[in-house]
Formats: sequence, structure tokens, C-alpha cells
Amino acid sequence: MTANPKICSARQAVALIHPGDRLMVGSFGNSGYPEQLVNAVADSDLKDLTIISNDLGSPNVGLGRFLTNRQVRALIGNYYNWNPEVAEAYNAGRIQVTLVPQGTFAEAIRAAGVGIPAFFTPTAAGTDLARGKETRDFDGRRHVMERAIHADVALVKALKADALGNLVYFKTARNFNPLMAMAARLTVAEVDEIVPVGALDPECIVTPHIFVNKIVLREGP
Amino acid sequence: MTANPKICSARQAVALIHPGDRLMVGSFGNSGYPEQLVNAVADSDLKDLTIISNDLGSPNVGLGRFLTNRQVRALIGNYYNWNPEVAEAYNAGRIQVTLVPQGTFAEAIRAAGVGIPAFFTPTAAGTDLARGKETRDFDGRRHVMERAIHADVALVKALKADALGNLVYFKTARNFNPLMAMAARLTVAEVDEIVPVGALDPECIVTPHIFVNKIVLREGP
Amino acid sequence: MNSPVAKDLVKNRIARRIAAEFSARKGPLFINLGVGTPTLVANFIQGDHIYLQAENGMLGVGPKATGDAVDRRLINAGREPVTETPGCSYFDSATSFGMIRGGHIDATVIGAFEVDEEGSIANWIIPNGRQLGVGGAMDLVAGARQVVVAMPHLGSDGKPKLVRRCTLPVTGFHEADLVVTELALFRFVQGRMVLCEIAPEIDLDGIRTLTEARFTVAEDLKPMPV
Amino acid sequence: MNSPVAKDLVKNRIARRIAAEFSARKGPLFINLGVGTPTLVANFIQGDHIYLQAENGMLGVGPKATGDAVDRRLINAGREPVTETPGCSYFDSATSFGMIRGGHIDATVIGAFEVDEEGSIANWIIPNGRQLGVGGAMDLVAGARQVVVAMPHLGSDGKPKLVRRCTLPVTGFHEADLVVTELALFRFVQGRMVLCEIAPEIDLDGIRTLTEARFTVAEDLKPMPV
Repeated sequence: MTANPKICSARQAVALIHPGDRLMVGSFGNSGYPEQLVNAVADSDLKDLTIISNDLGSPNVGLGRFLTNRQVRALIGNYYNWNPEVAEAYNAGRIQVTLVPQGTFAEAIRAAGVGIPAFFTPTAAGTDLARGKETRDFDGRRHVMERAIHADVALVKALKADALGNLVYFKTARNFNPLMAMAARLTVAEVDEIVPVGALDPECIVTPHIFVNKIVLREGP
Repeated sequence: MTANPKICSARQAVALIHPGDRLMVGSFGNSGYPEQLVNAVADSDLKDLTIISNDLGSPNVGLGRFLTNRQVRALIGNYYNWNPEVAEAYNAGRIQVTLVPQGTFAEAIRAAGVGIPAFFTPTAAGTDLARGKETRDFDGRRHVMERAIHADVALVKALKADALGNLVYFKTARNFNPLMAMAARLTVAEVDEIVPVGALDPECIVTPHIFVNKIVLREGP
Repeated sequence: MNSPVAKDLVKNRIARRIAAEFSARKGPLFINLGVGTPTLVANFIQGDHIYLQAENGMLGVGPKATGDAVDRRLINAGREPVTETPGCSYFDSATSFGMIRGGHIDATVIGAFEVDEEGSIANWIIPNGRQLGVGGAMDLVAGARQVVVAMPHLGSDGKPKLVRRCTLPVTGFHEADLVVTELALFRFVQGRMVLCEIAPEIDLDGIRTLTEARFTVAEDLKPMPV
Repeated sequence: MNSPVAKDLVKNRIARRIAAEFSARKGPLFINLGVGTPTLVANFIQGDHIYLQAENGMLGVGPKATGDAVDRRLINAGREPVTETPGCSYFDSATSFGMIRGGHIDATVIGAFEVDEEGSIANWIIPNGRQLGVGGAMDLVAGARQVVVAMPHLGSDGKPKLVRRCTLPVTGFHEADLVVTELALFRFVQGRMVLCEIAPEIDLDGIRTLTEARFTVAEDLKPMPV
């Protein structure tokens, strides 16, 4: 029997990321993020990364390690108040930050995954976060045109994968993970368990294996 | 104990539809459609309906009954070759027909549900189905702007509802049902079974009860 | 200026009044509560017809989790561990904000730095260089059917938070429907701010003094239940 | 004009050749098969690295269902009852076409009325007033990474189906990547049609006679395996 070519270690997965890549990471406030993949990136020599994520964890914790380690060139996300190092680095001119309202952020990542290059949303119309963006009225209401957000690599966290790469999640740890799995050229899923093909209910699979290129089994307790 | 106000009969549900309404109906080739609700509409005096559905069943079968019964003013959908009465009625000038590519149709219904008034897709660019529609280049490729497709009432078919109205589906009978449940002002779900609240796995609920206004239990075998 | 209401009473009074607004309404009612005072609203809601949504992907949020029930994988949008209610469900963030943007959420309760007389709300940033975050604030004010603002009548600097025109970066224009402070309840009716209830500690002149925004007074102005 | 290949051999020959194309490729490979000859491709695919998608909401479509396994609630996009394969999954039509439009489907195999020398495809309607349907055809040709056309070399009227410019309403412009008929295999390379394989029943002059579209001949023109 040949080994499953989708299964690899965190270190092997991180070797597929290149300096300067646009990297999506599922997360919401240090919950539902691929901790061992994130640590493997933080322990690597990767630099100049654009990190696309809801937030950036906490200082030197979770995704925050990327910034503490000076691996970040740019951030695209929506809420960095949980990690004051972001504002510091931004004010010091060390990183670029693009704030996108959370719902627009989620929709733009989905859009990238499903081949929609742009869409209109009422969110943020007229505000500072719509500056420079095209606007347009639909049904008498001002809307903003938002572009899809693509990535080179997505690191996502799921509860379980089957051996093909079908994924299921756990409660609110689902967050942006299923969206990001669709939106990158390469998707790596960190999971707590790998189960045999057929062990997941076909009705309950959230991310079909077509979207998953590599599976990393979380090590240790 | 008070009766569950969401649960009603097919006839009671159909009484909530008005002549001239835009009516969405989940279906794909006589599979995964709310048969008893469709029959209740066909047996009613409702007229001048705009039917938004993938196809229109077969002549005098399923959704086809609406047309055979002359209840249709307009159709919005994508595949009517399974029901030759549609082309006949269209050629005779008895109904309007708007063809939308199937993927655009699905996305436009979802868009209505999630508050996106318009989006761009590469599908149909340059073809007869994009005639009169705004086009625009993104990343060097021609795209068509498509508008959200809303409805007054959605009739959907699910396998089970819990008493709140959370829904799960059965295999490919899922089709457009979860999308349409989001896109109408009033959503009625026909189900094979109503289970107690808590009986559906929260991870596997496809349509949260926020999208469901009425539940009709399918009667008979 | 100072509020005549003791500081430790403010939050619960506001939360209780907003909860009463929802308790009286016919259900089912789907509500998203922001962090801070809005979260307290859940403690005062009467009736089982109200379902709480958390924009990080949950409908049917239960009370805060304590002890062994704490799991970092089950949190609300304020990162607090919470519990499940029967019939709850989970979904991704695009679906969650689809509920919000698509007009399926009946009400959102949010805090604010400023609300102006046109109903515009500033609640996402104070430009001081220390904050870089918007979260779901703009989606919520644009998408929820009713936008309820829960805030003290005066800022910590003693200045009115109900202003003629927002001075801080705006979260959404003309979005506020109801504003509840410890001193008053205002509704926006056809784009105009109307004082509908007034707390026992203050009179109309007092409200006018502590409110920069211009407002009309409801014909049936009522005492605010406290 | 007539094809030198017996009519009853045409469909299986085309399907077998396309299947060989996929069998030789590294997996996993995700493929959407249209109705008719494209569906037959599944019968000839070798290897377990290929997964079939049905645009009505299924990944991992198995063989046609027969007998007791027939359930109208488990069908492919051609309304045929099908079976499951291990690891299959179900999803709504927006997600299904998201897979297609988003470039996640490696190949789609479709029939066509006409393909022109620029790779434009006409396969959705013959304007005769009897048809009113497009289905997923336009999404598939626009979205799939590789568009494979499976069709007889000549129409039932004996005219070439490989034309200079489509005369029927077009499904998508410049979308064809590979065209397989019972007589030849053409690839579109940098926008130009190249004859790569030729069937044993015919020679190059014969192909030119039966093909209106202009094409170049591959340096390593090969016999088409039949």
C-alpha cells in the first residue's frame, strides 16, 4: 500500500510556502486556528508574508508570532485590537495594513473561492473604509464594490479529515476556515484526527476534499 | 402547551401566497421539490405567478402543473427542455421567460439571501444570455454583472425539520433549496419528518431556523 | 457635565430597558449583541422567543460558559466562552454575515462613541493610532433590521455623545433606530430623532442641556422604567 | 459527407479516448461529465484517482443506480439515478457552481453542435423555438480548467461540426481545450487548433475534407488509438 500523498508533517507543509506569499490563516481570536502550522511558519525563515486573517492573535501568541518575528510585510484583515503590536508596527511604517469589514472580508474570500471577481455590498458605504472604492446605487441605496481576496496558500484548522481530505469542523472554531480552504492555490488542513474514507457523513461534510491539498495531523495532546 | 405557530398545513401555507407573487420553488428535474406544496398551489386559484426555479418539471407534472393550469405569468430559471409546454407557451406569447445560466441562477439567489445586490461572473460573457447586461474586465477577462434574484415566497423541500425550523436535506434533493430558503420574504419548508428541538446535530444543520417561517409536514406515505 | 445617575447603575439600566423592548415583541426574534453593555441585555430578556446570533458563526448562543464547560472552540464574537442552547447551529463567517447583511437579523445592540441627530453612528475607531480594527461593526449597522445603540448619555470627558454631527469616523450613516442611555430613550422616526422616554432623575430641560443633537419630543413622552 | 466510422462505434471510441487522457494524468482529478457521450467516459476511466462531480450538488458520483438502489433523490445532472462512492459529499447548487466557476474542476467533458477554429463552442441551443434551456453549460465552459468536447466529426446533416466560426448561439468564446471525434483529436495550443491524432480509417486529406475549421498538424502527429 502506498502512503497517502496528501498527508504530511507541519514542516513539510510549510516548505510549500514561499517568501513573499499571500498566506490565509483561519482564526478568530486565538480560536479555531491551525496552531502547529502557525508555529511551523513562525519557526521558519519565511519572510515578507502577506497574512490574510480575521485578526493577528495576541503579541507573540498564535498568529501574533509572525509579527513579533518580523515575518510580515502586509496584513489584510479586520480586527487587530487584540494585538497592539499591529498598530505599533503599522505606525512605525514596518507593515502595511488593509482593514476590510468582517462581513466583507468573509464574502470576499468566498468570492475568490467561487470565481466571483467582485461584488457590491452596502457595508461601509460612505465611510473611511470605502475610500477610493467604486460606489454605486442599487434599489436607492449606496453600495461599495469589493474585490475577491485570493491567496497563494491557506492554512486551515478542522476537527477531522478523512483520508481523502474531506473536512468537518468544531463549533465556532469553524469561522473562516471553510472559506479560506476554497480561496487559495494550495490548502493545508491541520486536523485533530484522520479517519477512514467513508467515516464522515456525506451530508455533514463541510469542506469537500476537492478544496484540500495537504493534511497535517496535529501532534501531541 | 401552545401549538407550534410555525407548523401548518400545505393549504394554510399556500394561503400566504398572493396572486402576482414571485414564487421560488426548490427543484431539480422533479427531484427535491416540495410536492405537496406545489400541488396545493396548483389546486389553488393563484394566478399571474412568477415562478423562479431551475426547471418546470414535466408537462402537468410537478411544477409543470402551474403552466398547464395557466397560473404562470413569467418564469425565471435555466432549463425548460424537460417540459416542452414552456417553449410552446413562450412562443405563443402567453408567458415571459428569462433564462439565466444555472450557476449564475444559484449565485444570484444566494446573493439575494445574503444582501449582495449584484456581482460579476465570467459565465455567459459575450453570449446571447448576457445581452443588455453590463460587462466589465477583471484580470483581463470579460465578466457580466448579474443582479440578485429575490422572491416573495420560497417553497422548499427538506428531509427533516426540528420544531424550530432548522433543516437538513437528503442527498442531491438539496439542490437549490437552502439558497431559496434565504432569498424570500417568507419561506415554507415541506418536510418528511418533524423532530424535537435538539435532535439535529448543530454541526450538520444546513438551513438554520432563522430562514424558515413555516413548516409543512408531508402527509401520507 | 455629569450624569445624575450613579455610574454603577448605568449599564444595567440601559440593558434592562433594551431587553424589555425585545421581551415585549412577538417572536421569533433574532438578535446580535455587541461586546460590553449590549452583552448584558441577554441577562434581562424574558421569554424563550429570542435567539442570539454571534457573528463568528453561531445561532442560539447560550449563557457564558464557566468551569469545565469552557472550551476555546466555542466562543462569542467578544472571545468569551459560551454555551449552546437547544436547536443551535454553526456556520462559516460568510453565512453568518449573510444572515446579517441579508436582513435576517431583527436587531443588533451596539455601543457607540457618538450618535448624531441624523442617526449616523461612530463606534469603530478613535483615531489615536492605538487601534486598528473594525470587526463586524459596519456590517451589523448596515445589515440588521433594527440598530439599537446602548451607551451612556455623556462621554468620560463629560461631553454629550448625542451630537449634531459625528466628529469621529462613522460606522454607518442614518442607521440608528433606537438609542437608550441611562437618562433617555430616543427613536429615529422618518429620519428624525424623537425623545420618547425620560428617566426620573432628570427633566426635559436637563436632557436638552446634556444632548447636543436636536430632537423633537414625542407627544406621549413617557417616564423611562428604571 | 459521411464518416468512414460505423455509427455504433462512434460514441464509445470517443469516450474511450477521453478516458485514456484522464487515466494517464496524475490525481486527484475532479471531472464533470455532461449528458450523452460524455457520461460514457466514466465507463472507461482506469484508476481510483478520478472523482466525478455532478453540478446538481454532489462530488464522488458513482455508477448508475439500478433496481432497489434507484432513488429519485440521488440523481446526476442528467436526471439519472446514480450511486454514492466512499468519501462523496453533498452541497447546494451555489457551492457546486462555486467549485466549477472557481476553477476547482480539472475538466469538463461536453457535447457540442459546433466548435470553431478559435475554440468557441456552441452547445446550448438550436434556435428552432422548441428549446428553452441552458442548464450549466455556460458555467462549465467558463469555469472548468480544461474543456473537453466529445462529438461526432460530422452533424446528422453530414456537415462538419468543426467550423470556421460558430453559426449557432455560442456557449463560450475561446474555451475549448481538446476536441475528440471518432476521426481525430485536436488540441487548442495558444489559441490555435492543432491536429494531434488521426484515426486509422482516414488520412490527412480526408480530415481536411471533413473539417471546415483551419488547423495545423502536430509535428508528432499520431495514430488515434481506437
